[in-house]
Amino acid sequence: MAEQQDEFQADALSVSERLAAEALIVDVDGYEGPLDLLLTMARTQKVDLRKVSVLGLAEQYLGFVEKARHLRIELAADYLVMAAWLAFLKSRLLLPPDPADEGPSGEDLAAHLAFQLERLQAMRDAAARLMARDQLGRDFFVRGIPENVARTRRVSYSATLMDLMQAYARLRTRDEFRPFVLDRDAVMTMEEALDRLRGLIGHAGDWTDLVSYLPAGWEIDPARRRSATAANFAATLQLAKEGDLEIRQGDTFAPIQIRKKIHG
Amino acid sequence: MADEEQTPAQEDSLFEAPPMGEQERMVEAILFASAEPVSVAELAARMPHGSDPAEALVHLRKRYEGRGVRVMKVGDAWAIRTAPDLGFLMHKETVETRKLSRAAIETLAIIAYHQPATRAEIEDIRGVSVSRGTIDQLLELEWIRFGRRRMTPGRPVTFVVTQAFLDHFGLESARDLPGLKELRAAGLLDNRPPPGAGLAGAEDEDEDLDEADGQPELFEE
Amino acid sequence: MADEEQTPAQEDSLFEAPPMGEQERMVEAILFASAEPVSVAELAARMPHGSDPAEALVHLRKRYEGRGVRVMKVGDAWAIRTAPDLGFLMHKETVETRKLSRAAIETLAIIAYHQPATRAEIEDIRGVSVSRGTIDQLLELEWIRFGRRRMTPGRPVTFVVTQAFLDHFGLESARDLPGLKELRAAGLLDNRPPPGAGLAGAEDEDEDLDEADGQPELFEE
Repeated sequence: MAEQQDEFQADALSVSERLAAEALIVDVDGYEGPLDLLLTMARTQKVDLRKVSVLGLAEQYLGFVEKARHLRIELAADYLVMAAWLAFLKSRLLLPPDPADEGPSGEDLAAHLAFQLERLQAMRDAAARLMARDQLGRDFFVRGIPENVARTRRVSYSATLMDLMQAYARLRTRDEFRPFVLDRDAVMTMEEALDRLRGLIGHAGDWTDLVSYLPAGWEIDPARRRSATAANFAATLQLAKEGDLEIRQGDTFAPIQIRKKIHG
Repeated sequence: MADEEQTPAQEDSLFEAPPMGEQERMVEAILFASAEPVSVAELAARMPHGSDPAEALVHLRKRYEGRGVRVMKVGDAWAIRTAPDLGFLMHKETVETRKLSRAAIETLAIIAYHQPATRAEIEDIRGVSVSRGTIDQLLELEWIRFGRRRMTPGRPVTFVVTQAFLDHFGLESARDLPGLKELRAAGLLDNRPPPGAGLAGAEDEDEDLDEADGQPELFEE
Repeated sequence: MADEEQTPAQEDSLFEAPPMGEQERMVEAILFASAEPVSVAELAARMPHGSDPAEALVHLRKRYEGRGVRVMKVGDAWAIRTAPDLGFLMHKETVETRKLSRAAIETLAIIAYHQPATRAEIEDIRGVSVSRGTIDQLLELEWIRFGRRRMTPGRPVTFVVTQAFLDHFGLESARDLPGLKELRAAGLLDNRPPPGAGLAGAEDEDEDLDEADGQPELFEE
């Protein structure tokens, strides 16, 4: 987009319009996104939303983005996405339709944007009319002394859907932190390792690498290998403490070796 | 009470239903005693066998026209509420309600007018994502609840408004939402897919039709 | 809704008191909405200047003679109460509601999301054993019932939720319960990723949930 053309456009705007456009930029945090901003701009055209000029609107919006760039105001990504789309729409509206082109026509896209703006405005109006209605607890009121008089007592347990969902959410989040169901088959307890080692060390008279005591298959999966190694190591410490086993390690990080202690 | 002869026929009761004047008194007493709207079915369950609470309600409603309290229809239930023009007398009773954000109010309106509405549809109309907590707040107020899942890919949940919503805004049904007819006539409640979205839209609309059927209490003609 | 022409509220005596018919309406609305009986002095304080609540009360009391409710003097204050002969209608109102225990609500949630669920599965998810009383309570409430036995060793019984459950929670089917992703979107779940989840995003977790259910009829795509 040529800078010069942009300047020219800015000049073409009246002073008040320019002030309004600048106010829009400074106030951009006050808008709920590009559609909201476009709706505000469309209203400055001071016509029925049905008759809004989408081309004019696209130009106004692109001018706005350009001006924000000049003022070094960072616009959120969705404003820039909308700008890109409007630039595309503008070219579609200005260029003669290419018969080879398959996509929707510029008119269709413009009509949909106009529809979106009109619909958003309609929902805002509807929301305003809804909130302007007489409201319970403000304009009209329920019975102040509901008579729950009778004495036949029956206990009924209540729970709301929120309670139910929150309970489930609580359980599921806890699951994420402690997935015990799935973990179980990747975990070897010290007791299990102790039982296994007690049976195995009798057969090995000589120094043997601790790693070779891992159960078959457990050395492949990292989670299982980690768990089994830790359990086996703890078990060897226990057996050494009981006096059934000797442990040695040649150097830092060297393999840990164990052998059955010869009694007597 | 000259209604004696109008007493509806009983299929299986040994006893005659009470005269309509008495039934009207009963409905009056039950509605006065309850802060919550009471459904016709519950009225019937509590009144003597063979009673016709629906007819009694017609009489009762007429009786309270122009009075300080009035008989109001809320969905398929009924309640007595003070006349809105007397709200100024009630400052003592006014409960300070949490101020709803503009996002929450618009989301509520979109759900009410488009129901059942998915989160994606709300976001499409507002042009921004629905912030965390907005839906939560409306659920907590019990103004919206989960409706049927939409039979589209992802089977998104939908939201619909509740009886408490109708009660709060003094609406007999969601059909009575202000301006609903005009909005519909103007096509502003159509679920119009953006051009170029392909044929997927056609099937969606069929599903919408089914959904609407599933909620006769809200949008039937 | 608002009746413009009825705009009342004249505090200063420059204006005449409202007509007696209006005063009667006001007393009616105040007595209806007040949480406690209201004295004549308080009525006078709340009504427009120059009103005569004592006289309005006489009219109102007469109007309610023989109706389903009546205007009664309680000490030196006034209240609207059910006619004594209709007290029998108030029986249903007596249910005392209590909150479900956390164990019960969690068990119910698991059954609702994972049905049919066995006791062992419930215990697996909750991480603690499920007491017999909890299951009994849910059965008694008719929110769960026995499903088919599982064709696994021991042939354990399963539990499923009932129509009464769906009615109570305002659901059209168990399928309409929101999934993990939707719970999270509604702010009911922490958005923290599980430790060590690495690249597995929220989508994956949802799929895990669906798969874990093993319930094509509930969570099918």
